[in-house]
Amino acid sequence: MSAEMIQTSYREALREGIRDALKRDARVFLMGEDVGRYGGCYAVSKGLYDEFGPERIRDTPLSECGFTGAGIGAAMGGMRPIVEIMTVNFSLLALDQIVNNAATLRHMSGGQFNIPLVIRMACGAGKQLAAQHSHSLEGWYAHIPGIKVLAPATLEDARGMLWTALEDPDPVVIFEHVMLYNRTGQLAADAGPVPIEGAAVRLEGTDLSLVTYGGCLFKTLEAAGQLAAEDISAEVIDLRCLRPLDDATLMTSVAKTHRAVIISEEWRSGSLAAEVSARIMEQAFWDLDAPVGRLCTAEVPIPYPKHLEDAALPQVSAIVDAAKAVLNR
Amino acid sequence: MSAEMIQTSYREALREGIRDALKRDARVFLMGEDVGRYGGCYAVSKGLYDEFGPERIRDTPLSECGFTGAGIGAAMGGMRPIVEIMTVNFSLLALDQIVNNAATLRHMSGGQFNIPLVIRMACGAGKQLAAQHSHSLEGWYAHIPGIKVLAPATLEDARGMLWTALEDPDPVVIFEHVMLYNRTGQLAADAGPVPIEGAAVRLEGTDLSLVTYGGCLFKTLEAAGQLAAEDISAEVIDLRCLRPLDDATLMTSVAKTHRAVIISEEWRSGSLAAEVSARIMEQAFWDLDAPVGRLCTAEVPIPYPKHLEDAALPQVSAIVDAAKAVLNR
Amino acid sequence: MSDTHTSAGGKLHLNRDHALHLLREMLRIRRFEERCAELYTQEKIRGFLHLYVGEEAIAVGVMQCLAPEDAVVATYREHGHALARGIDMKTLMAEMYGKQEGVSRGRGGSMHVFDAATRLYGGNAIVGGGLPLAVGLALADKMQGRARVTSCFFGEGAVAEGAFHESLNLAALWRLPVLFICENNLYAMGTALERSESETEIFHKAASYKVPAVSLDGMDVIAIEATTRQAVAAIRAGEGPQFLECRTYRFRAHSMFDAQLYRDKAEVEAWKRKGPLLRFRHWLEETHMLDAAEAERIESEVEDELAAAVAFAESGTWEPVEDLLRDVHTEQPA
Amino acid sequence: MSDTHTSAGGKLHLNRDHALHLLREMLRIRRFEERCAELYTQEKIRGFLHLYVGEEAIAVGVMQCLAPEDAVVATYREHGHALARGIDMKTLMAEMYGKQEGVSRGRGGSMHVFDAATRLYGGNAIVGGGLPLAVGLALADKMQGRARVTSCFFGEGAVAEGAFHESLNLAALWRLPVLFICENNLYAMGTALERSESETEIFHKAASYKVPAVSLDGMDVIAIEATTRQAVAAIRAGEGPQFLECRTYRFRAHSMFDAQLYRDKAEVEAWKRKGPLLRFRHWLEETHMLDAAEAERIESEVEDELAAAVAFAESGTWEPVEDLLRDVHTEQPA
Ligand SMILES: Cc1ncc(C[n+]2csc(CCOP(=O)(O)OP(=O)(O)O)c2C)c(N)n1
Ligand SMILES: Cc1ncc(C[n+]2csc(CCOP(=O)(O)OP(=O)(O)O)c2C)c(N)n1
Ligand SMILES: [Mg+2]
Ligand SMILES: [Mg+2]
Repeated sequence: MSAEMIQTSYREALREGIRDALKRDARVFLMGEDVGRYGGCYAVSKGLYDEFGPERIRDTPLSECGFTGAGIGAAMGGMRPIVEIMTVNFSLLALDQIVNNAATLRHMSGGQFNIPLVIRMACGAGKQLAAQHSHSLEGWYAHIPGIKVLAPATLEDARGMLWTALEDPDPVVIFEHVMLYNRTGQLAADAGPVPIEGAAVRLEGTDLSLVTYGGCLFKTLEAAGQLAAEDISAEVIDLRCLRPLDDATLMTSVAKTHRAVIISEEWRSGSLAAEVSARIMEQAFWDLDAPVGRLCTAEVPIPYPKHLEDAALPQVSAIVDAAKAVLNR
Repeated sequence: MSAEMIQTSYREALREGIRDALKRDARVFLMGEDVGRYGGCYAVSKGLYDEFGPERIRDTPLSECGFTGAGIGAAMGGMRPIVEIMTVNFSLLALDQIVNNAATLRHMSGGQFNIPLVIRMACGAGKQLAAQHSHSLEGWYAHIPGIKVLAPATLEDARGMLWTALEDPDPVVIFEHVMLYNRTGQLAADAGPVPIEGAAVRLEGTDLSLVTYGGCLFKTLEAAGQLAAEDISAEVIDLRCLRPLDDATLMTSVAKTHRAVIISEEWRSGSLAAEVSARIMEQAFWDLDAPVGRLCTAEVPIPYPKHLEDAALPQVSAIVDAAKAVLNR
Repeated sequence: MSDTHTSAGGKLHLNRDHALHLLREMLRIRRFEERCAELYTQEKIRGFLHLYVGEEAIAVGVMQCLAPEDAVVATYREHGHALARGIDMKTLMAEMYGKQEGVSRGRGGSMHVFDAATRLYGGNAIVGGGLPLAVGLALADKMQGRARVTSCFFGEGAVAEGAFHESLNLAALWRLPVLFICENNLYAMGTALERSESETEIFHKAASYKVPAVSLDGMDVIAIEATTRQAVAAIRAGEGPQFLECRTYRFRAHSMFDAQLYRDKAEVEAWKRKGPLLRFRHWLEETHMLDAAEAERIESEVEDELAAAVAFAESGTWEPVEDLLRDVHTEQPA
Repeated sequence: MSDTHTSAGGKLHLNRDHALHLLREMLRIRRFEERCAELYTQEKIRGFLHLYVGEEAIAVGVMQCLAPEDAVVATYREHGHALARGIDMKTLMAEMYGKQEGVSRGRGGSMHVFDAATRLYGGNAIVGGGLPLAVGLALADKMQGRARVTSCFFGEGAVAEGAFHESLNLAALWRLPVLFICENNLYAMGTALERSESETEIFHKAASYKVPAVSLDGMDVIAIEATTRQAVAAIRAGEGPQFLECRTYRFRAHSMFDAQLYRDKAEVEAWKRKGPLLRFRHWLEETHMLDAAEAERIESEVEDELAAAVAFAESGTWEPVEDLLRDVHTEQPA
């Protein structure tokens, strides 16, 4: 039984996910800078203000610390807030609330309080927004016990992860890569919730595992296509959930391919890519035929000009090269 | 020619380093919460207020974002500020200024401005201060291009790293583990600057490399002593400088020992320990006789009671066990 | 409680029962704190310990005006709030010890008292960190049409933090039912108010947000109760947040590690003479509401309660190490 | 500049040269911004582009009062400040293109204009992020005994950020030579002032810090210059920080991606009629300081300057990819 398919975009899929949640549960509301009248910095919430009004599509002043903390409080008070922090770059101002309150309150109180909060934010580079607007800090968030961290890359995940995240009794952070918003494709008209645990094998292969997520997924799939043309069979793993990581899917893949490259848009040192590499080291060392490679962003504040931004970020050709390198080809 | 030795503490060594800097360079000043009249939360700056006065030992209001940013501005304005953020736990409130200004301004301005700023902060657990006062987030800082990150553990480094850091034209962050302040020992009376690049081999050994830094160094040395009693020769590497990492010292050691365990007080997922493991994977894979191990803190907000805090943190016995595990013993 | 009431001038006409209740509540806090200090030197209590001695009138005065369904957000100096809010002294003391019978299962200790039953949302060790939570709790109430009040306590040191400012603006802008109570004890650790704020009249800050604010004598439990009652009534009437600045003084060190180099003994002694317990007791004696026998009876009852609390904590048990990771996430049915 | 002066009432007695200088400066900004918008649609300029059209009087008025050794801290809407501060239009335009001949070597683009020569410390894309820097620059001046002023521009949206509050307090507490200039254009992206602040008279906020503050017509270049001159004099006289709120309006979208759903066309048109250029030009004509020929001459000179700037940017070169990592750290002699 295959459902009817509709043409949609990542942005629209996210919006439908939010609309859904608002309709389904009166406790859900969206709060953040310019989510309402402006329609959202990246137009994700466009139209929702007219549909749901100012209480439930709540524009906030510029106060990331204040309104993120308010989201935590509202969650403890029985609501199901979706806090939109416009971009990860500004989330640094809210990090204290996330680390010291959202992530700790449940454990520290001996399990007395839940924080059923979802925080969404745009992340990543590629739009020539320069050094202060191009961060990929999802690895930082993935370091924090007490929260879950998601990076939907596909239309299905954009549409369905929010649902599941809102049903989770604990805080969930969702990263939306800015270069994904305009991606379009086919999605089942009745697309529903998707699990928020577990990685996905987006392409099966036998020669090596390419491990990635978020903004790098489609670059990696493209690279896998080019590799296929050269008779190299790459398996592509989309982590999807950055905390907790799905070790089983990773190790199963490495046990099959014996080689892996991790591709992420983070700065290399201290990246989540390092964590994946370290886990493969720990759990699949004897399966490896070559050291696990990493392809990350150059360790530099992202510059404005396109040629330098491109040079800083992982590109398809570099993924192909990195894959060949671990295959000694 | 061996210099006269004096008995001192880590705290005093830090204080002498600051005093030195204040005497040597009129542009140097110390700024932070309660650094002056109170004498510093951990008494590092005790006495300096009386000696140097309120302008140069500058108490600030509780405004981590404001005074850290002010330190950046003052550095651009020709001063050599030492900003003390009382503990890393509160530095989350200043992270925007550090990431988006201190670390980026030089590159983003095309090299026009330097930020000769030093930020010191206490870090770590062990004093039963519970979930909001026990963080080890040095891995986050080590992820940021544009800053250097130091973790002095010995008296020499406590005494001498500040000097070198202040002479650096770029921002330097120094982590002081709270459990080190009371450590005492012998230090050369004329102890001077020490380099702020490069790891140190604190104990030579041949069977495995124990890689650590900061608060875990002495636990690791103690573990190495116990291993020695069982005829296991551990080499202990003190990273000292967490950004940039000294790959050469690491790989030289691993090339000799063929086995390694990284010990750090961070939460394990997304830790700097993962970065070290990933680098050994990339640069010394063929030297390895066993997967590199990691011993980190349990992924939990640190609880207050001693038995639970102890259970969460890396302990000597666990280091011994981890070492034996990579030796299959 | 119900038989107290405010006159137009904001003064309370106290009946004797309520007056003695206030005295007892303050005394319970005072004795609890003193015992904690002793237990700290005995190493029964560890970590950071911040005592409320000298400031008892504020928590006690304010709590008289809150209903059970209201909420409380406090700081790391929150034992007084917890006791006045009605948390059992036994489970509070067990928390100080880190025993699993403690109100936060022993995991929080002195700085992190939580209690779902009385809606005490901490116990927050980040200065200013509780204010945004209070805004959110109040927002939840407003959105769900509940006429509850969220009370939010913080020190004057927190006023320099951005979080204070953002929270006041949000609460005012959205007319949320938050009662902000600044416990202005004139010092933030060793930093005197004049060295942390260019405007030292803290309650004036509320004007920036059009939040009604008053400054009051934080040593006068009756004034605090009376003024709070008015503020709470205004909040319940939908007038939005209200702000109280209570001028007080902490009689003891900031924490157990503080040599108090930053203030004179004489200053401390002068404030002690204005202390809330001394003063209220004196007034009760003058008005013949309290005689020596009654005073002794209260003291000894509090002593008994305290002894029972210590015994409870002593006989408490340690959370099993196997439970270390429990509650990091909610355990979900498989 | 030196031949302007303030009367007691704060009005300027303008000589014609200076008046025409003001006009030209505003026009340079206006035309530069308009050209940037065109170049954006041609994809010569990319990223986020925030235009200063409608707000020119503020940067121009303020900059008249700063000496070369003073400092400027601005926002991502800073082309106007850069031009009025004296940055060459050529290198500014090259920066818009991302060419290495740009004032920030092309790395910053529209939001990150830096210039050591004129002490312009950005160009900051984090709302409120520049304020602490300004405090620090002023602190360095004060500690080094220099009578410099640091001017700090920010939008009214920044006022809700904690960083604003912390910075004002620090500057006031330490009596630092900072001139805070709030460019209140009534919107932060799509959020109207009434929806971001409970107190919409922004200059009242400064009272919380005892910082002298005035609100003024941000469309009146002469009023701005006159008031700034007084404020700067007060700062140089050691009176500590001063605060100016300039009520203005941005005539164009927030950035190039903004459909302006949040405001009426009629509102925009009404404000345009009060525009700083229109108004000043009208006044110059009325007072016979400007005739049609002169106006045309200025326009055409500005056009020439702009044409040269575009040509310079077009013929500029890309920074070699090999230099990507240069300046992350200072290259130190080996
Ligand atoms: C954000 C942050 N910065 C610094 C500290 C360290 N600290 C703990 S209490 C305190 C003083 C707070 O003073 P105040 O707000 O007046 O409360 P009081 O202790 O006087 O009740 C400081 C600086 C902290 N806990 N959080
Ligand atoms: C901390 C932070 N939050 C959000 C943003 C996104 N943002 C960029 S400009 C802007 C509006 C700022 O308004 P205002 O301060 O009034 O300045 P204006 O643009 O009107 O000149 C917002 C929300 C940002 N850059 N930084
Ligand atoms: Mg205080
Ligand atoms: Mg604005």
